[in-house]
Amino acid sequence: MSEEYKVRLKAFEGPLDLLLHLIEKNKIDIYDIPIAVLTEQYLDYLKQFREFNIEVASEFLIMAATLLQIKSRILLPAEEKAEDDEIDLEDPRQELVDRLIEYRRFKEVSNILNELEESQAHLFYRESILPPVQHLPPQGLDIKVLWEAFQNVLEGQLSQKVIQKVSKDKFSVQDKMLVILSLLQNSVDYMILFSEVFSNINNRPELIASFLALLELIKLNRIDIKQNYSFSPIYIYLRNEE
Amino acid sequence: MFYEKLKAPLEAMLFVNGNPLPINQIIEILGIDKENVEMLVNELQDDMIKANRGLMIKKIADSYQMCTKPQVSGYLERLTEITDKKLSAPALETLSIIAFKQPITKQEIENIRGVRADSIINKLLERNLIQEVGRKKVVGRPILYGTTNIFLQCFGLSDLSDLPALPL
Amino acid sequence: MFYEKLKAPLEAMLFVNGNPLPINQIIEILGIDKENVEMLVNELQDDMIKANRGLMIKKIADSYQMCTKPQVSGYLERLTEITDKKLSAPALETLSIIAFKQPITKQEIENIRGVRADSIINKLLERNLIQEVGRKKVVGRPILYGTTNIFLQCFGLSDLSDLPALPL
Repeated sequence: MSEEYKVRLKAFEGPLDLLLHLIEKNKIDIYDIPIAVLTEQYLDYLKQFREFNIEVASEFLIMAATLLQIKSRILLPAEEKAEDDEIDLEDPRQELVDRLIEYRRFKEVSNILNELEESQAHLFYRESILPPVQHLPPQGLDIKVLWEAFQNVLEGQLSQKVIQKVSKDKFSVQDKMLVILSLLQNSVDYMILFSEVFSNINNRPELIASFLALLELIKLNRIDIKQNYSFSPIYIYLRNEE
Repeated sequence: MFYEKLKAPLEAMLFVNGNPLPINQIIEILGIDKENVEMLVNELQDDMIKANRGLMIKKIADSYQMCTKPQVSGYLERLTEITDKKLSAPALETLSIIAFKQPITKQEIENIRGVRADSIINKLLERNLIQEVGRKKVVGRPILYGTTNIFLQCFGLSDLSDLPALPL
Repeated sequence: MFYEKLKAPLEAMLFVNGNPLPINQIIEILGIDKENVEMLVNELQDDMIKANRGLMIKKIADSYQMCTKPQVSGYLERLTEITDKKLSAPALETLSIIAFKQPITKQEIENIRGVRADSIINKLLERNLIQEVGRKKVVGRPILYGTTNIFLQCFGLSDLSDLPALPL
């Protein structure tokens, strides 16, 4: 039994909902609320919430305070009331009544929506089975825009040259060593210009591979480097294999 | 009528497009003006009624959608697994407030219902029944909420003016 | 015919059920035997043909499926066609490289732009702005790309010689 009761208590969505329930249950005229009776019943409900260990939301407590405040203001003697501001001449219940009526309107209309929703539950739809999306060529493009894009590319390319990534596999140092050796063997006097090693190379990874190949050959004592004076051409010699 | 032969493409378009099909898209694809699209839809609807068909066309906002007639729902319920997606009373209340008072802020909803609305608003957003429609020009610029076309569809309304009158 | 009124539920069932609907399920739900289901389907099919509708019923093994008539497919394709208003900056850059350097391989484009070009090339192919124009005679025989006539049309050019001259 208590479980069922708990469920019923919980069913109140908020203090206004609970108040409307009490008003209907007691057939109270919403425009002339006996505030003392209503407050008492409201507080009773909160007590029951606690007895069943239902967490009472702060909104319910704020409403309790509001009800008590209205009650005390009604109990004030008439002379004291008159001394107050003009606004206070208004019925202290007015604001609460306005809120209750506003809330009740939406509660009623939500019942109509509920019926509408139920009637729609008898209609069935189907999933879309649309053909795949097709992109048509864009329209009205300006050749200037294309031209500007290409300028961007060219500018980007200039600044990009410094940071171009080294691809390891494309140019191996091993291959470049063989290339340099064959260049030397096919040259007059087994001698070539340093710059000849790098001619026809226009990308960074290949340059690096060739340079490393040179260093490697020097280390292996296969070649020699000679420069007569500063800024003069650098020559590469093939060493005699002893 | 010159566009009589457009009835078949219109029907097929509504068939493959499960969601509401905007009238503007129909105008563009069929190449006839709005008035004629409306006449064409009406004729198709009439045909469907006369021929005792199981389908019908519904107008939702500025879109049309094909669906089954309510009379045959009993058979369809046996065909599909119906997932109960009914809205709770608090969700319906909140949705009513948003429908009639849109655009409205969370705070304004909470003032009317007297309770916090965060989780219900999230639930309604998740089900695409409401959406953010802007920010109120007051301190804190709170989000304003309004209803969606899916809201209209769920409640069988063709537009917001179809909402029942607010009591009192 | 006693089951005349079952045509509407049958149509609605075929409408809701996107996949082929097994005849056994129809028998069970409508409560009529196989022979009658077949007659009912045939009648519905006849109705659809006579009324010049956009839909038809297909028999697939022991199932029936509702689908659109082949004659209206052109209209349906237009439902999902998208005309882009403009191209993204990376797409424009890639297109400009192809326009000015054609014929060109993907690798060469990537070398110039320094980033992968696969998805952009696909996007441009899909929009018919570029096409494969051959294979480069190097190891791996990579595809060469060039611009299309639609490219010329989009930019209002009568032929490639209308392209502005390259700087330097």
